[in-house]
Amino acid sequence: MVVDPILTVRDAHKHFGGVAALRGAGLTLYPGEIHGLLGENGAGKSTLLTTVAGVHRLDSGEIMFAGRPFEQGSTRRAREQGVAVIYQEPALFPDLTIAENVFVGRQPTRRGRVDWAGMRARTRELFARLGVYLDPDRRAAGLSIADQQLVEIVKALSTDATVIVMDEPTAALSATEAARLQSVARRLRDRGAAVVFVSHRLDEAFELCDRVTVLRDGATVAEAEIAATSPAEVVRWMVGRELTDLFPKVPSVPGEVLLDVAALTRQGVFEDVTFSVRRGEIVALAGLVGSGRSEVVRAVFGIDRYDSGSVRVGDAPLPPGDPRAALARRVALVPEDRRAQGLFMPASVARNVSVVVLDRLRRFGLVRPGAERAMARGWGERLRLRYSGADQPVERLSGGNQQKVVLAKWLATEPELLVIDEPTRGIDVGTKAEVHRMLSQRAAEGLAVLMVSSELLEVLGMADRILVMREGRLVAELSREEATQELVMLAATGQEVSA
Amino acid sequence: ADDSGGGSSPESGGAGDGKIKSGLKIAVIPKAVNNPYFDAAFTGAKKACQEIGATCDQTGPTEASGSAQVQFINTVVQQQYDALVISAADANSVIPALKQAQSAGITVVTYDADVADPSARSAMVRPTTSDLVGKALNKWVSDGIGSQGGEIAILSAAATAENQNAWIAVIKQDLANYPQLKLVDTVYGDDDAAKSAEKASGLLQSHPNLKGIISPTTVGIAATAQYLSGSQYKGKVALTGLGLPSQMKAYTKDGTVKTFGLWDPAMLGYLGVYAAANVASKIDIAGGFEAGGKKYTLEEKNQITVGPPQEFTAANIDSFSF
Amino acid sequence: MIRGVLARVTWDKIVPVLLLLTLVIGMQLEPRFGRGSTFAFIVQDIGEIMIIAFAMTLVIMTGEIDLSVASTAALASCVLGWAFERGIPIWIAVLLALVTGVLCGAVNGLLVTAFGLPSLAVTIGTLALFRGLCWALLGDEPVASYPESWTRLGSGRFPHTYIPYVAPLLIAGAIGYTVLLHATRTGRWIVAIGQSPEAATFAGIPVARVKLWLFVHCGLLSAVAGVVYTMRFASSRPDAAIGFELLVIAAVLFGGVSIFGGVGTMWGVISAVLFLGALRSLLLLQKVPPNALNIINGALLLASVVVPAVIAAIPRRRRRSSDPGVSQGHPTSNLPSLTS
Amino acid sequence: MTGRLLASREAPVALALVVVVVGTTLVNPRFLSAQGRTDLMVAIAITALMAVGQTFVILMKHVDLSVGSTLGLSAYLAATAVQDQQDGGVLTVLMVGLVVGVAVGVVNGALVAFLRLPALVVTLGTLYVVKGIQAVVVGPRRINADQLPGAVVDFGRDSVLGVPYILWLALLAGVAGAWFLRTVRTGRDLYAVGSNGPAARLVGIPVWRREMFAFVVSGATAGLAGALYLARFGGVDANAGSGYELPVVAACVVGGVAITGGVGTVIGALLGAALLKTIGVSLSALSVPEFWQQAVNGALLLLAIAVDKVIADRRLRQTTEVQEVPA
Ligand SMILES: Nc1ncnc2c1ncn2[C@@H]1O[C@H](COP(=O)(O)OP(=O)(O)OP(=O)(O)O)[C@@H](O)[C@H]1O
Ligand SMILES: Nc1ncnc2c1ncn2[C@@H]1O[C@H](COP(=O)(O)OP(=O)(O)OP(=O)(O)O)[C@@H](O)[C@H]1O
Ligand SMILES: [Mg+2]
Ligand SMILES: [Mg+2]
Repeated sequence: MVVDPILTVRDAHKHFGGVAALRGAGLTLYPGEIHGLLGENGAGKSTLLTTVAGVHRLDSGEIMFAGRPFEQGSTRRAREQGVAVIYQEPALFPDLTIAENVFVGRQPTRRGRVDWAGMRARTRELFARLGVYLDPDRRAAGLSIADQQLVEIVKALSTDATVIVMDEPTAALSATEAARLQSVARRLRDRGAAVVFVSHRLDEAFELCDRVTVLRDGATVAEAEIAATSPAEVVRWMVGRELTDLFPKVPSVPGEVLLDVAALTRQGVFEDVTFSVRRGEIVALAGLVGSGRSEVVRAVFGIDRYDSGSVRVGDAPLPPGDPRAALARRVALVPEDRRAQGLFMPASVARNVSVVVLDRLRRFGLVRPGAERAMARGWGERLRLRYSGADQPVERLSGGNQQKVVLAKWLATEPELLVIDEPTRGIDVGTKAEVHRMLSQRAAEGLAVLMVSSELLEVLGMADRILVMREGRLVAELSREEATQELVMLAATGQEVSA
Repeated sequence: ADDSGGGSSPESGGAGDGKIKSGLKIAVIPKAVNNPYFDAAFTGAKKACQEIGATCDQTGPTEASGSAQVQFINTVVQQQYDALVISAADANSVIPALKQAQSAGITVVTYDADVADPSARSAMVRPTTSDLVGKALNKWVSDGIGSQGGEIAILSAAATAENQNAWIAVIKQDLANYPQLKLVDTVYGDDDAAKSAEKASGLLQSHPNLKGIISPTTVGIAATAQYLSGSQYKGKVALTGLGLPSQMKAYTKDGTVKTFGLWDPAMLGYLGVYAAANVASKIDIAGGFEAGGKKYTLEEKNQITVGPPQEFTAANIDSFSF
Repeated sequence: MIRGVLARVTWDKIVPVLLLLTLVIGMQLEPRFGRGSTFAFIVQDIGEIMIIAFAMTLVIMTGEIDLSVASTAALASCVLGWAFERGIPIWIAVLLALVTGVLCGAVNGLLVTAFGLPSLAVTIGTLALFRGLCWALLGDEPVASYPESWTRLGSGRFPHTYIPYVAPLLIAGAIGYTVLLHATRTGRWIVAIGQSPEAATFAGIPVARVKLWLFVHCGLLSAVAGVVYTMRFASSRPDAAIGFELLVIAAVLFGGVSIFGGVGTMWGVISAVLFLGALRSLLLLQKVPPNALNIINGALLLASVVVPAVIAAIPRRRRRSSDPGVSQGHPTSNLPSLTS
Repeated sequence: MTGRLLASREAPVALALVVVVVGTTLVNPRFLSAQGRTDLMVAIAITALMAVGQTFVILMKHVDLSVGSTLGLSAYLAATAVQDQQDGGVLTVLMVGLVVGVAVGVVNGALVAFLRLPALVVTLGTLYVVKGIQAVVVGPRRINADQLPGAVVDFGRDSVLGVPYILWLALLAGVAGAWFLRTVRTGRDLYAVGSNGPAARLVGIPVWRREMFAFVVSGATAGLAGALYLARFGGVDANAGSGYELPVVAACVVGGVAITGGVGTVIGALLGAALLKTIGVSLSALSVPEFWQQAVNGALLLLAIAVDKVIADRRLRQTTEVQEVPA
């Protein structure tokens, strides 16, 4: 390679309290490449990247940027040096307009005054470059996650950065949006920028990236041209062992109908949704982001109300808008947004796991802390949780491990019907396989599973039946046998399926 | 000193040797510290203490309230003072605490403002009688308005202030003698300068024909005078009430206020200490006691009256120091 | 090692130590401080604050606040007086006062939960409204004709002891509310709601209902405090307990409860109320000028947040890794308004 | 343009203000007589000025409860600075007020911004500390109008162009504040921080400096308000300013400045202050019985908060409904 690297990180070390997030991580980036950063949950990817973004300072190690030492510890300086970041989760300002979100902190000015018209025009122009349209004057509050991600992308584009960091940008996106993002990444590369791309979807990484760096336990274990390696090898690097059988589906015989949803309608969100789930069956709800899948399952569980229709569990109707009633009928919902909806961030692992099963942990009306911790440890073991103890606050866990705590919490209720929204979002391959194995095992034992997923492979690999939603309506039902990627995508994007 | 337990009246103190003990510890609790009026009263108390060789401390809440005074009463009990001289911020809240103080052997005397239950204190030093105050206020406002008369209003302190309410009651009764005056409103400025000024301005808006304002509280009259002196009503609306001459000098001279009154607050503290010291020395004061070379007698409910209110006008105001 | 210890030192554990220190130092400085009567006075002085603090702690733990407690207490007191003066038997009047408190709490709770208004704004409004109703009800005529058998309950002590009649109430409350907050399902729910109302909803916790009941409960305890206040001062007055709301909130915050909810302990609050009462009593006995007391109170409140922050900063400094404020690698912990 | 004006969060507050003023005047024409106007405007000035500063703080999801105490202390210190002087002094009074206010603001800001402490606790603490300092410094003294230079007292009551000086000052601060928050980057940063603090840090906004700045502005307006208080009431004592904090916060909330941060304008806060004060004054003018005034006031305050919420919700719903689908 004749080009000089634009960014090199050498021997990076970083501790959070007692946790070593990085111990000897390295990364070399060249202009004009898309560089995959891969690793298990908690491997240190986000930590490494947020350091480059100026959020943290390394304990030790060296960062060189364009041949000069990189000034750490200031997000502003990082940006001025030419780094733009799309964070793992979008960080918009709900009360500001989209235009201002794009330019916040560096609004174009004229004679010291914010140039509102200019800002609007430039925003429009940037969106046009992406081939999408969002009203620059609209406030960011209420944007769908995909739209939020688009704003983040435009924000990163607007700085003309030489290094663009994308930390799991596609985790919240469905295939179409992800594809659009990938084309943006390629265009940036062709413009000469270096793009760092984090994803737990290996297929995506292999499709998009030119080179990959693999982190394990905070250290860089491999760096390779994508052409010179294979997914199997990367997985081996990531987990340090061989992984077989990515979707370990255990065959099961569906029993009687457990969940029966009839003509469920909520004005403007979803309409006339009818389906059922049997015991022992895994039913997947597929569709594009924004097609209303989450809203349907939230309504089923009672978080949201619906305008008409009915939900029955077993023989009896489930009262609307009452999650407690759903819980009592052994229905569980693993929500899609783990940080906001699934977890109490400052609380310990034990408290997070126990919160839905307190009734079982009580004696004489008082909660038994010992039993609570023991239960949490049990689940920690079963899900291979990486944590320092049942009393560790979940905010100190990595994204994937947090997701495991959410799973543990809901599995602890011993549900008969498990509704699970994006079960493996942000989870690494190893854990993903564990989650899949557990789901399908439980299903074989008679658990009914209703799964919302934007990951086609997961949907195809796990589900006995696939329901496809588009614009708030169920548009297709496919059996495991007949379903293919193409059929699901066709249904999700609007072509009627004739099969 | 437990034998005077329940000593609710001076008579029960038994006969001492007729002399005030020296070295008495006397606590003074005003309605609120940081108040010029009570500060003036405390100068009188200190003077008395000097004369009789007693030590004298003032303590009390920063905002006037009976319930806040209770903790200070309790502290005085714990510190084993011989006597407590207090101006009750409200007539009822402090009664249980005062009775506890009495049963702990502490002589209680009220000054300036009394409690509702006379048995909760041995004596009360009142500035003057409600009757005299109410009638004087009516006379001053009537003089200020002139013979044609008109509507008047009262701007008082807190709605629950006993003194003011007693005076207002007399004002209302006595207005029968002034058929040309019509009381149209009573408002409360809570002894807060800002609130009083706003209330004064409100009065003038809601009563376009208002001719006079009576403000029987030092804070209220000063605030109202300040408002009037800068408004179109200056000289057109007669203001009178009870005020400290030191605060009212400017308004008296510029014609905002013609006549107002008060008493020397120092005398309240002065006599309060004397009354308390006598009782604490087991001297029977039922027949009166001597202070500063003058003899004071007890009236009904063991009350001692300082004298009629002093009238202030532009002519005499410079000769008063409080 | 030191860091490990420091990490476990939270403010709610410091407060009981402060309380003990105050008592010990107080007895050294001032022999009278150790007396039973001092104890009795302190307990009586903090009675109403403590009662309201029990409820306020629960409210603040859920991330809400109730500024109307003092006005509610006063309104309860005024209703009691108003009814009593009209010849209604006193115990029925007391019941009416408690019902008043419940209603006041329900108004707050409904405005917060059903209308989704911020509790700070709502209770600034009801603070004014309830106090206004006090004036409308009693005006310039306080009620003070309560029978001594009742007022003694407020200011008296059990015969031949230094134990005030309110003490058993406070002790029962202290034990009951500690257990409630820390060992029952309801307590866990309260903490969970404070940490994340949204996650609590998804965990099947009836967030709105819990909050509503906590406001109602806060109104009820404020009314209880109002009744105790009435009896202690043998009168009902529209200006009763003025400014108590900030005293109560200051005590709760001083006890280590986070104003954002989700963090805090009941024993911290109980120790805080006792400590502030004991300290004030000691300072007054030491003839510290009353004007200085506000300074000391304010400084203590500041210390309650500054000290933990400094403790937390010590180990961080030592590691020399000074993050510019972002404590977690995940930047969006603040995004709930986007996804509501 | 007019459409947007009418749809703004401030419009209903302005409308309510007009309704109250017109309604009251119809019942009692003296409400808007020359004296009535002056009284009303003078009454609004102090709260309005403090609401301007408070807006900066609330925008950042904080709150400043120490403003009442700050007002009291600065009023007294300003008074002592010009006590017994014959003439001049207005500038001195304003400067002293400003300096005292900035000092308190720096303390609040340092504690909140550097140590990352909750503002409500910090400013409740400084409320007590400053109030205590005020009490210790002032004691039983009271400074009266005759001890102040005539110019200071006149400053509190005289008008130019029909508007009292002290309201001019509040309006000036308001316009400056509104301009700053709308058109200067630093001002926009306040919205960003209040809207999503951690994200603001990520985009490189120096959050602590902005927080410091907001508290200094709030302190400064409270200090200036102390000078106005001194001029308006022609005197000061140990209790001046006590209890002013909650009405100021209420004015901001009524004016559409969201307690949850990121939303609101200085103009709204000014209107909120004007509305609340006008309601208070109008109750007298409407001869609402003395003992009912506070209750009516409280009820109207609640109503205003509720209406503001309804409007804000409607606005949010409108923006979510007209959602554009990516082309
Ligand atoms: N603020 C923090 N405090 C304490 N520990 C932290 C913090 N941030 C990260 N960690 C720890 O550092 C390690 C690396 O976390 P990081 O977020 O970098 O992982 P990741 O590779 O991005 O994982 P994921 O794929 O799950 O997002 C984890 O063990 C995590 O628990
Ligand atoms: N935070 C939000 N606030 C308001 N509306 C939203 C929000 N998120 C999504 N929506 C809207 O709700 C509808 C359904 O969106 P949602 O993202 O929940 O669909 P989904 O099919 O569950 O997608 P996914 O689960 O893949 O994220 C869309 O019209 C979307 O724009
Ligand atoms: Mg990560
Ligand atoms: Mg979804």
